[in-house]
Amino acid sequence: MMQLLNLAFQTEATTLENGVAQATELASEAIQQSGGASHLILLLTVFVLAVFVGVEIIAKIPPTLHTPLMSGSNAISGITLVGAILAAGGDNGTWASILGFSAVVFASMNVVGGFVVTNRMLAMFKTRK
Amino acid sequence: MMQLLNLAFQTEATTLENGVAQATELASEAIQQSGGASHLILLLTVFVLAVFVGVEIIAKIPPTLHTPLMSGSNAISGITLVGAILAAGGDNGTWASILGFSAVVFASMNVVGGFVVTNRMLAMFKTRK
Amino acid sequence: MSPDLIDLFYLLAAILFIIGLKGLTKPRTAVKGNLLGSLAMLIAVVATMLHQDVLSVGGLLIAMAVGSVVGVVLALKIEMTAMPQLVALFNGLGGGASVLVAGAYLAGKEFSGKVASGNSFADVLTATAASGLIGAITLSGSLVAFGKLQELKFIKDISFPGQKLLNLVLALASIGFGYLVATQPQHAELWFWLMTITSTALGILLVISIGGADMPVVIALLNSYSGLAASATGFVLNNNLLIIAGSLVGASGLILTRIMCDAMNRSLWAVLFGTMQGGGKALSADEVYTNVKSTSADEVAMMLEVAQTVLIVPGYGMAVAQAQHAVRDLTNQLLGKDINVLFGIHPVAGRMPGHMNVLLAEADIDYDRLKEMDEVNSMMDQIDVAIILGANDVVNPLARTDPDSPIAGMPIIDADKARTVIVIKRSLSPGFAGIANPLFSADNALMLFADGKQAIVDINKALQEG
Amino acid sequence: MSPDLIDLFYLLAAILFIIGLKGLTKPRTAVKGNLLGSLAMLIAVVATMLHQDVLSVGGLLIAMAVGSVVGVVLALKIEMTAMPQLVALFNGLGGGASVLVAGAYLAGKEFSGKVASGNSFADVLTATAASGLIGAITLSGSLVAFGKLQELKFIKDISFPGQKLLNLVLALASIGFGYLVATQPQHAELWFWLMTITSTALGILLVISIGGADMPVVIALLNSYSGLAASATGFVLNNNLLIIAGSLVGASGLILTRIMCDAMNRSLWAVLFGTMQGGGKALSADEVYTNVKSTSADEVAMMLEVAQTVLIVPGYGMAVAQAQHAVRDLTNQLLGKDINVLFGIHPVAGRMPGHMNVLLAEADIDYDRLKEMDEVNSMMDQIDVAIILGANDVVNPLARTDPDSPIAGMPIIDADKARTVIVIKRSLSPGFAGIANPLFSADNALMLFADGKQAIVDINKALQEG
Ligand SMILES: NC(=O)c1ccc[n+]([C@@H]2O[C@H](COP(=O)([O-])OP(=O)(O)OC[C@H]3O[C@@H](n4cnc5c(N)ncnc54)[C@H](OP(=O)(O)O)[C@@H]3O)[C@@H](O)[C@H]2O)c1
Ligand SMILES: NC(=O)c1ccc[n+]([C@@H]2O[C@H](COP(=O)([O-])OP(=O)(O)OC[C@H]3O[C@@H](n4cnc5c(N)ncnc54)[C@H](OP(=O)(O)O)[C@@H]3O)[C@@H](O)[C@H]2O)c1
Repeated sequence: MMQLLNLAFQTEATTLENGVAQATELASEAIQQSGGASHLILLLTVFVLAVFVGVEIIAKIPPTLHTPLMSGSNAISGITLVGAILAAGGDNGTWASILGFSAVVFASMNVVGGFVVTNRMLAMFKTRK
Repeated sequence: MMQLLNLAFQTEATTLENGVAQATELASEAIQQSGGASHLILLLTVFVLAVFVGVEIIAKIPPTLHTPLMSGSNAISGITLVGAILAAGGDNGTWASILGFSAVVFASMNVVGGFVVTNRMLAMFKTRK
Repeated sequence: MSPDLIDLFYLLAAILFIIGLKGLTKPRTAVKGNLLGSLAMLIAVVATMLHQDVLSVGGLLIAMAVGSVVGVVLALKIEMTAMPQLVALFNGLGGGASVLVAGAYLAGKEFSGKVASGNSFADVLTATAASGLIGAITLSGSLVAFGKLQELKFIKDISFPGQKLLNLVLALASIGFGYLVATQPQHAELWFWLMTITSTALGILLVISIGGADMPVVIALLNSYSGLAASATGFVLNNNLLIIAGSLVGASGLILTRIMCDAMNRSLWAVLFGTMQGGGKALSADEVYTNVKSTSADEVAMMLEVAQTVLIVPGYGMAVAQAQHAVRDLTNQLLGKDINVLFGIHPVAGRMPGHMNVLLAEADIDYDRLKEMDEVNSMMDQIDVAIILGANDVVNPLARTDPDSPIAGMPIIDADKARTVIVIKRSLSPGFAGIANPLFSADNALMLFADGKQAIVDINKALQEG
Repeated sequence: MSPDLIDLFYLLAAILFIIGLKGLTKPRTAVKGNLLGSLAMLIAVVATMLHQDVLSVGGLLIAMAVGSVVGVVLALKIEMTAMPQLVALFNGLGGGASVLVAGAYLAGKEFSGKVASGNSFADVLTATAASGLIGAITLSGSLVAFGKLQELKFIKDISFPGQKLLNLVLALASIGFGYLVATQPQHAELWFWLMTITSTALGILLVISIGGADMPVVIALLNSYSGLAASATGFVLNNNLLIIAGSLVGASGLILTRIMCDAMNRSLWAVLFGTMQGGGKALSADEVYTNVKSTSADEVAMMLEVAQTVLIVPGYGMAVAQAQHAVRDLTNQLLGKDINVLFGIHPVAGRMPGHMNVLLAEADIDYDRLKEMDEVNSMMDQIDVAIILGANDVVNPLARTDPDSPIAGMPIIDADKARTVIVIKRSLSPGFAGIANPLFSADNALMLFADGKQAIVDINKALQEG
């Protein structure tokens, strides 16, 4: 536990420039030392669990729905849009903003187009009830 | 981002006594401010995902296996043993240790007994192949 | 071991728990699933022992050894018929452990350090309260369930006026104390133990008024609770393995509860808040048993000789009498005489789901002869002789006819629709649900009063001689 | 909005994604599932817009509006037959977005601050590299798949000696650059874009040599990749919604890929590394089509008049000709004459799974008449007339007989075993797999050379008049 304190006090010495990064580092180490899992491992855990959920959910799907599922889950994978918004929205200079905004355009095409085309496909089945 | 730095520097002022706790607090806030989810919410996320996994997995189980499943998952719920070990193993004073050690005994009965009895039940089915 | 490494092992354990639990849902993979689960537990425990905060490894090993030995002995020595109560007992211990861990956290140094720092950490305290509350209900509720299944004398189906009100008061008090735990860190320990007392009482009262026939459902539900308690403990200790394993069990227990309720055609609500006591007193035994005819092993043997298809409906009595091997011999002999033998397995026959399957498998009876309730019911008109072997509630026609009966709505095996019904039991005493059974005085029914095993052995002998 | 609140909304969105995806797996809940997914996305986007780091909301709204409008227009204007390539296109855009986000992260201030601090953060950089690598493969691979499905002229099935070696080199180079990204933060941007180039090339080469018939599988796989790329982006940005949604898609895409491979009786390995090109050149058209007999609509009508059971096997040609409404009319007329009509639906008939179901449902054809391949094959001896309507590969007997054929091992509809086979197509040109079909010169087969819709309309007219 002493280590943790030391780390906390060390921040005093850091310059403003790199203090942000160091504080974050410190942060995750502090949590970790206090008995909890490190941030990265928690993210990894979330990943693994979500994979299990995905696998279990898709296990039995009729062939008819393969295409709508493909296109619907494709739309969901457009969730990168969230990342794109964060990348484009921040104050990060021209180059990063260009990349970010292109990402926003791409991702929103993927998301919106994906959901609409899925809905259109599924509408074909509706007569069947 | 400045907030984060301020938080980091504040630790300087804390006394040794409560520094540990404060540093941990600081820690989670730091991660959070830097754009990531707070620790608590990550834990919550893990919880929710695991619930989904549990629900999906059990969805179709034949009656014959109800009892072994019950007893097997009961053994798994004895995972509190890990918590009990942490509680008993630390340097926490007599009262906490008594509680911790009782917890270890209880939980290990649950775990070991649970797995053994499940195995015994399942062994009955083995002739069936 | 570095904390990161420990956490990776925890993640591995979590994955193994998931795969193991998945294995437990299929007959072919169940044994392996259980072993994977225990492997995961081993990994988790070893990794934890290597944690830097764990100092007294020796003492811990002793404590674990004590617990393990008791657990193993109980698990191996207990009779098959007593397994359900054993599961209830283990389950209660798990809940108890959650209470103790939460209590130990409040008594520990990390906590007092946090309190001294004056920071708010209501989230952790909420989890602590949840762990204690759910754990205590699990503990006391499971012990009562244990007592009921073990048929301990001092535990009866207790219900008294104002019970629901008292339950409500206890629940509110527990939640209130829990709120105080979360909001008044200085006195958290006091409030915590007060909360434990009220929720222990709540657990007792909730379960004590539930009809015995509903116990398996209650155990599944309490099992789910013990998972949730472990999960809450995980939030307290900031440990994601506890959270994952706990919520896996919590969710699967809940689903299992629903599946079992569906099988008994009862709503969870009805199970928990006892429509079981509902309605006026059912018909008394004297009213029902006006027309009981008894028979002998020789007579039964003669009827079997001329039958084409025989259905055996086993129940709890077969388990008590350990008659399964005798049943196997009888089956083989009848098959030798070209008489078809089938078994009608009710989903809740016996004292645990799958109880009959386990016993018959133990006696090496061909699995293909075991038919599920629906299948058997659809072919009941082809059954010449139905032998009810120590079953009672699962063939009680009142379930179909009397909406006030405690088993109303439970699907039963319609053995009363077979041409002839032979009921083997020791007396006219009721089964688990405690009600009389009109089947015993039906026109096509004959009682063979004897111990289940002896009766079958006698019939077998008579067949051989006849 | 406070970060905690945003994260709670993210969690809500994650839950809705899961429920939505689950909905997509059942016909009855699919529409709702898709709507739930889009609701989740809306929640996620709105919550993100309220994040404290997001400054230029106006610009973002414009960018999103542009993307959305293009997406909607494409989605609504595209013909049904072109949907698979549209999905491929969207998928590629998603992968591209992942590359760009990772690139933007490396160009941004947070990153330069971290580099200046001199701390190691190889974990985040590894995720960045993964996001770029997988994203680039997804982007280029999907675009090639799009081109192949769209039958763009300049994209051919390219394969050249040493291709596998080149792939290997590109793969190793990409991984090597990725390693440099993770270990040399100072030059991370340079290595990152070099890596993007090599992995883009890799994506192109991997997909360009895959046979067109395997495209649906490839798209499902690339879909899985785009999910994994999103998930990696989540690790970069420390955002668990991206991680969850991405890995959901990653896992489900992988499972779907396996399911589709199973349906085509091919291993994923064979799909990816082209046993499709294997073996010597198959029989040429001249060798196969020695015995082709053609027929007319009137003749077909006469044969139908005397049939008891008619099987219609639709294929891609029915989609091209938009013949489904004419088919409905024919079906109704035959049913009016007490002739039984069935449809044999091959799982990969058309250009996307479920393609035929969609079209026939659109034309209001009774769902019960649609039979799956296995069912139809088991009753082929009762079929008097089988009408092959614009199908080719899915009824090609070479799949059964010629182990060197590109479709070897794919289960087919055994239409050649019907009493009489009528093949409606415009010429003898091959189908998707590009191979000749011996069915067309079988003794019991007659060709009706015409556009699919016109042919059916003509038969219908002949039936009415006859
Ligand atoms: N399977 C589960 O999950 C489970 C769990 C808990 C409770 N339950 C409940 O338990 C009941 C199960 O129904 P069931 O028909 O199997 O059993 P039951 O209704 O409990 O009846 C068992 C019968 O067996 C007879 N018996 C006891 N010992 C015997 C012996 N040595 N030889 C011959 N007969 C003997 C008893 O009558 P005598 O004393 O006259 O011999 C008794 O009537 C249901 O109410 C069910 O809801 C089920
Ligand atoms: N379903 C999927 O998921 C999917 C996706 C991608 C690829 N594939 C592959 O696509 C193939 C599907 O097999 P399939 O039998 O459905 O189609 P196919 O093998 O591609 O054959 C289609 C046939 O339709 C004929 N046709 C085209 N336009 C027509 C029109 N207007 N009127 C009448 N006939 C017309 C063509 O012959 P003419 O030009 O002589 O008329 C062609 O031979 C398989 O190889 C499969 O692996 C499937």
